[in-house]
Amino acid sequence: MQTFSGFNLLRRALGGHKGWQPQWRTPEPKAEYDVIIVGAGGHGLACAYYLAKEHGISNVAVIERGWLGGGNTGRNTTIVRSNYLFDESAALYEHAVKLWEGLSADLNYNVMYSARGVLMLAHNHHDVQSFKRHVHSNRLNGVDNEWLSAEECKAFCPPLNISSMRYPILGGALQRRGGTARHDAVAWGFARAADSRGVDIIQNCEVTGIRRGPSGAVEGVETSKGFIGAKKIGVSAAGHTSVVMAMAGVRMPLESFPLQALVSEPVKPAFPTVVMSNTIHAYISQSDKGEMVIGAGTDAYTSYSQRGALHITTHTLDAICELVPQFRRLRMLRNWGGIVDVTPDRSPIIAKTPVPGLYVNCGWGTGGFKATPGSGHVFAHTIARDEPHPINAPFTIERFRDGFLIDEAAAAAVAH
Amino acid sequence: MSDLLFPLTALAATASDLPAARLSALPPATRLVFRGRESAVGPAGIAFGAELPRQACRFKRSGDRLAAWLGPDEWLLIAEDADPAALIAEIEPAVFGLPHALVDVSSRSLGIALEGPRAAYVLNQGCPLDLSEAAFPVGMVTRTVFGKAEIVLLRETPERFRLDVWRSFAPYVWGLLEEARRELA
Amino acid sequence: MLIISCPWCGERPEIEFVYGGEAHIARPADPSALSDQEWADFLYNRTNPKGTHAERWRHIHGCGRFFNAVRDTVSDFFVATYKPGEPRPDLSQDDAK
Amino acid sequence: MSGSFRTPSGGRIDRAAPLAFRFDGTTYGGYAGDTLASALLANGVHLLGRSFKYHRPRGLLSAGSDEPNALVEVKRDAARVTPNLRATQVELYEGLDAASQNRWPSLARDAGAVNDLFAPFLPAGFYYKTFMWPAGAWKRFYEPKIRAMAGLGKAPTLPDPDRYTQNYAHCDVLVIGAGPAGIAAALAAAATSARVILVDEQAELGGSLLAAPDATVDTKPATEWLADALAELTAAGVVLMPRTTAFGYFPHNMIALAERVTDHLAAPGPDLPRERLWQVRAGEVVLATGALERPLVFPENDRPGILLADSARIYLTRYGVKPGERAVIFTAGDSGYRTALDLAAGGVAIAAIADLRAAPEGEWPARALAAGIDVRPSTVVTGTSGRLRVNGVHLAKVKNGKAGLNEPVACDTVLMSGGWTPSVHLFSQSRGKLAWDETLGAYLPGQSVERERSAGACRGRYGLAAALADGYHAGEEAAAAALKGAKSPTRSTVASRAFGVVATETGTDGFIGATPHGRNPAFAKAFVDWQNDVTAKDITLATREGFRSIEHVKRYTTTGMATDQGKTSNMNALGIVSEALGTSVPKIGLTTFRPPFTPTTFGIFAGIARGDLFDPVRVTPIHGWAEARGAVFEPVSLWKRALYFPNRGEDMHAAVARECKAVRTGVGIFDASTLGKIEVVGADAAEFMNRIYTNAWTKLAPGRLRYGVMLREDGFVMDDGVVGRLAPDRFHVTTTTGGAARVLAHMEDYLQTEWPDLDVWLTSTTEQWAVIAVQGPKSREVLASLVEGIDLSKGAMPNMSVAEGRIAGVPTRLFRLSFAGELGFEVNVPAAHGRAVWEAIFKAGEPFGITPYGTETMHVLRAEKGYIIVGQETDGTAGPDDVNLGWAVGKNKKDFVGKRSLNRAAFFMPDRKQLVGLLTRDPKVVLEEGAQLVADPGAAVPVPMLGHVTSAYMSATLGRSIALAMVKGGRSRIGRTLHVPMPKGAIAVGVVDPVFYDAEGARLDV
Repeated sequence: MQTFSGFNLLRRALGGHKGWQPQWRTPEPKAEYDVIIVGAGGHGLACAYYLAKEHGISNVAVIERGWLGGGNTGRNTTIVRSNYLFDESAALYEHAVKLWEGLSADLNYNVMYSARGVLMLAHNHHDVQSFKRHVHSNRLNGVDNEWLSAEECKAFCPPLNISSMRYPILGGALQRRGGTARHDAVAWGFARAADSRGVDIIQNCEVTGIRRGPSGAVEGVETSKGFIGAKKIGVSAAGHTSVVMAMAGVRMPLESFPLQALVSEPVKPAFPTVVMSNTIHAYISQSDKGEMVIGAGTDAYTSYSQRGALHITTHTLDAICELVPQFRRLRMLRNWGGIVDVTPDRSPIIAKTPVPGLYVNCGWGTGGFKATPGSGHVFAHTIARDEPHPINAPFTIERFRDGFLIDEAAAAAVAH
Repeated sequence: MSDLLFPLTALAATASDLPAARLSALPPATRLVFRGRESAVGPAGIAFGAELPRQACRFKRSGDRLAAWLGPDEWLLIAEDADPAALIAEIEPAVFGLPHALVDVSSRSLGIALEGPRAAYVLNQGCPLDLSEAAFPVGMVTRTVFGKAEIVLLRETPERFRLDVWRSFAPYVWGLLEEARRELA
Repeated sequence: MLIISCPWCGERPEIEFVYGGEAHIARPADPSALSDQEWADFLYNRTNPKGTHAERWRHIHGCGRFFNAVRDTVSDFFVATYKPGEPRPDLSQDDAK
Repeated sequence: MSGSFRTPSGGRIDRAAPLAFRFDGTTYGGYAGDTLASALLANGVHLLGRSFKYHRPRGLLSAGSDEPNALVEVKRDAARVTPNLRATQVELYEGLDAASQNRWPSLARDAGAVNDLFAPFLPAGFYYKTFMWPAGAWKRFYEPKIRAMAGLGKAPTLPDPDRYTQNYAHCDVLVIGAGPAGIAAALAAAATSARVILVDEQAELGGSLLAAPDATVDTKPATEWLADALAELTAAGVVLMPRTTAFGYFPHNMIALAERVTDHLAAPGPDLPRERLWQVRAGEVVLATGALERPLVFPENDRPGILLADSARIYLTRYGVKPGERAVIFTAGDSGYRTALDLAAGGVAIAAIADLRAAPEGEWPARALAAGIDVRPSTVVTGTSGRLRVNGVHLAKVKNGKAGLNEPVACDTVLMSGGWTPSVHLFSQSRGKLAWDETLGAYLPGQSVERERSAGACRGRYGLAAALADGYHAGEEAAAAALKGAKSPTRSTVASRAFGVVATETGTDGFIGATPHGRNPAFAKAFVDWQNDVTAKDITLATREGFRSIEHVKRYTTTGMATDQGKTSNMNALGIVSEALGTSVPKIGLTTFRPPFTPTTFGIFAGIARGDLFDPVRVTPIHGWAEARGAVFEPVSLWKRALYFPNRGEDMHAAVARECKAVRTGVGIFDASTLGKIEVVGADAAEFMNRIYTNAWTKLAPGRLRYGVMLREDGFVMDDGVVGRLAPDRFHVTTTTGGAARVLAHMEDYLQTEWPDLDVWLTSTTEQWAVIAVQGPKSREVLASLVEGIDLSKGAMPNMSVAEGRIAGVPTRLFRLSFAGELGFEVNVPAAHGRAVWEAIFKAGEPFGITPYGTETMHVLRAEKGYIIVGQETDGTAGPDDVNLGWAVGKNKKDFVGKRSLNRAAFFMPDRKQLVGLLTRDPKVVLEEGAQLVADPGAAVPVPMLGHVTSAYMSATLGRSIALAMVKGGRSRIGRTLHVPMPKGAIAVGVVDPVFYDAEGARLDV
């Protein structure tokens, strides 16, 4: 792998940048792999990388229907945080944040992890209680999260409107280590690092079937490039998980919803942090390029159309314009949709499945990007050892059968 | 003295006079929700004094009685000058033993009238329906949305609409209508 | 904003409706007779197909009725809407538009 | 006040209406009908901006919405500042104040231009390869520097005072684009009974008809024909909407339009919205969006003075403005010739026409030669010179794909034409499939998905005659399709109409990619995406680094991601990728077109949803009284509820202590009107209640109340409330304030879809009833004087009973119950009378010291009694037993919603969180709600947590603090000590039974 550094950039510049090699190969699939990962998004590529790096399993293929990083990895609002309420979630997302903090160096790829803080706003008494519960729980779990008064919110993020609005801000929970990262670079960085360790990334190759042997265990995948054998298969297909798992005869507790996001035209730095408001359903940050990156909740109905309704966008932007009324004159540059799969408790599944040799990583809903390195890391462990890492042990499929839900959303439920 | 139109009273007193779309609060009325199975519908209409329309999204008026189809087993009955208890007492015996529910909702909502050549234009600033006369003729009624509120919308004449709005949502709907009318000044 | 054909009110805009999830998942007559896995299947597992999907909608800001629809989840075009209790229509030819 | 580049006559500007405007502080003159771009050009101002990355000086590239360079800030006043507006779309008005962006200290001397020197070190994606060392430097140093450099204009800093409105509209045929194809389509549709809307993004309808000086239609000059056609459309009732951009094509033929209402006015009225969002539901859509001229990618093609050829022609013919005095034309087709000839006629010297084609043929080259213009086939521009304005080019012959010797040619403007790219943005947004047309070298609309059709140049039908014919045909078809099944057309019958057009067409030749230049490709800056400073070599670098998908190339280089959304750059980028990979263009594919077509103001999406109209503000009938009394309110879902009623000088603590005391010792009055209410009526009402609630209802006698608990099907507590049985077939159900709509929907769902056989109906009565809680030992005495027909005595009306009668002359459903644990009543009266009854009760209570209280006191009082609040003690993860409601679960019931789920493993775990009370060692310390409980406050992080404080108050009644908590295995910990670790140290608490006051319920039994 060519080293990326300022020195090498200077050196290659003198040669007109002719010396740069491809960041990853474009291999044809081999007949068989030890592990096949279905889906070359951030999670799948990270899993392949950690399989090779930490478990010595490099005979791995990542199979991607389209182009790597082209799904939710390249369509999200890039927020990273770990201030989750329940121990299980906090451990998982904090694991990810710790990896984020060293990721650029680890991958030798600047993923621009920017710990500019994530501020979650409270607009009513219930929000205050809920966020304080988060703050206390996080502190005891070793996750940074602090309570700010409304005035402190304003001081931390001066563009915010805190008072002259329908739901005045009563305070907020700030995770200073939270922030954003450059989403495409995460996929590319993992792809390059995985490729350099021998992982085959096979793009434009659609999985059309999962072959199971007489014992029921997986034998490989049927693809648009033919059959590819595999001892183990990890499904990391985001919105399409139900479709892929159905190929192995597994019904999932998942529904796939459109999730929209949008950016404004680029402007000079005007918004210093990430602000989220669950009560009025919007979140906003400013990218390094200067665009305001804005998102909200999912559309109401399941869909694979990768687009959503205009009325969702209007509600998102009326909320943003309440929070930051001076942004009314900014203009939307791009609006797009992704497909997110959502579990009944809105927490992910990273687990073995009833099918031997088949593993699944799904159900991240609207929050998968932030978990990318942590998710890939524990998923690799689960596949390599055929047993979960302690961090993802609670995130089974069976938790629904047995009632052990990890329901962060319900815990932040609407007020009395 | 009861302020029967609260919280619209003060707003209605200061409504700007725009003939293109005149806005007014309607006087209090008796409102009943009638729900039930087919066998009870006919008798209920006879007792009420206005037939309960079977055609979807239509209302029938007879004198001061108005019966509006809201759903396949749901009608809103409006009587301008009647005591709710007395009206219930007139209807219940006619449907005694027949599967139905009759509930007094007289206080639940307030009536708003919007009238004028630009009434449909004003409504379309919050209501997503096609309000052309071909698509929403006189005699049509439906629940629908207006901005972020639900309303019952009736077309009484080509240029006159009646809105029935849950009481606590009335200031919001009124405020939205006033904003929508502003450009007509 | 989709146009949805309510079986009672006709074509109406999406914002008058709420989505009700997958259709034809009847609540078991005797839940206590079910194993935990069977109950979990009823409660949580969903087909979530990429393609035609039978689903429930409620015309909540209209006639208030629940009804069923078949929609192509790739194009978001409806193939049919029908009243509850009616069987899923046979749609051998796929002309979702 | 005519600028030096204004022609003496011609154009569509109003020379009788001169206007003064400012740009970067300098005052210039223009005319009504000018854009800011044309007016500046008329004044010889070409330098209008700086590029994003290298801060290179930039001028106009185009005359329309595809403009990537000339982005300006327009300022009306301190609060009305709009960044990033295209000068090409800003209409001039008297006093317009515009400024350039992304430069410091001035446009001509911009410090950021130093970046251009470092350009060799800043290739595509350079930032992914560096700034990683030392650790932490990215956040502290590099990122702030990069962020400060990035971005174009400045975001406004004051709240926008302008209004924005939204309209829904419906039509049979929506025609998008009012060029010749669109006008013809509208004419055809207007000849039927169809409702037609015609929109165009420009200030004036007409498109290319406005710049066709030589063309005639039906023997009339193009502009005259246009005026007649518009008059015909108006007469036919067609809605004509100029300044309206169709920016989004949403499912089921929902088209979003942005109408700019006042930006072009010098003094807009305060009642007009600045912009309107139109959400148009169209039966059929005709896309007549035209085509965009493509730039050519050659070294230093970005200097001010280098324009698209047809744009230059538009400046001349529509605005009477010359782009320069001496032009070099660089063209891949006939368009460059047309520009050359029109400009020559307008007095611009044409230094040369460099034509990429080896053997240009046809009428246009012939006419150029006849006009004495130096036409050079097989010739390219290999470089340009000039600092803030182009002052010369190098031309070279191309042989075997290679550029030969350079010849310098002086000029002050370069006009380029790479051919035309059909505008398929909206078609693509509609999910229509694009098809590559090899002959035209363009993507054209293929298979449609929505009910739309394209017409004219946007589907490759170039030229006036073709556009008119194609447009008319599309309009006829659209109207027929839209009206199919409707009543037969009432106006004239549909008949084809032919247009007699005399115009010279410009053919279909063009070029995609980078032109040959013979220079070191590693160092030549041939721009593909002007605004984002993406050059041809950036794109080849990306392909060399393995970015082979066009989406990867786009994201790695940022080509096509500027505010012009790739309108000028996408096809050329594709051509360069195609050449670099040796793959044909259609095999590479296209990036996805996403809304909006052009950047669209946030304000129109928000519309009038701001302040009190952001969400409905729901108030109870008693709100006015509370407001007058000085209550402090809190938002609870959409409602505003009185939190407490301070006396003069009281803080919340004091007020709540006083209010609590009043209820415990005298009488208090509380507005509970926001409680959800549902009337459940029908012969099967009790059976329905049995199925929905955990409780058993069959034996509840009419006239009695019962506290009901409702689960979700997954077994978790969903809602609770007191239910009254008024008659065997009638229940008055109450729900939590926030749960009202959710509970009704939940009930309707089961009733309609699972149990349609039950004879029972639900009606929301939340707003029918005002609810006045009169609570405290003296409540009976207060009400006694007001009720008629109700015996309030203990024997006649015990706790948890309901009676109907009248109060203060108004019909009431009088509940005897208490959420405070006292003798108490909830007076339900029709909402219209709520205020009057409240006032009557208050008056009657004054001799008893009746005290109004708010939600905070209500919370304290119920907590003293250990009553839960769903959503506070429960959080969606609690089962009924967890919150001590096991008693409310009908053990003998075979089934109810949620019952089966309670029989799962998780509900039998010994460490389930259970509701308990907490008493701090120090009675003055009030715990913080949300604080965690631990066994060992000294444990290392992560500290094992046992639960959390759900409610905590100072209890005036008990003279100490109390708290409720959900604690793992809580009931078994009663009597033990736990700790609440706070940042300043742990607080020891004793775990106790959650009922703090009157555990035996004696106070209710009076």
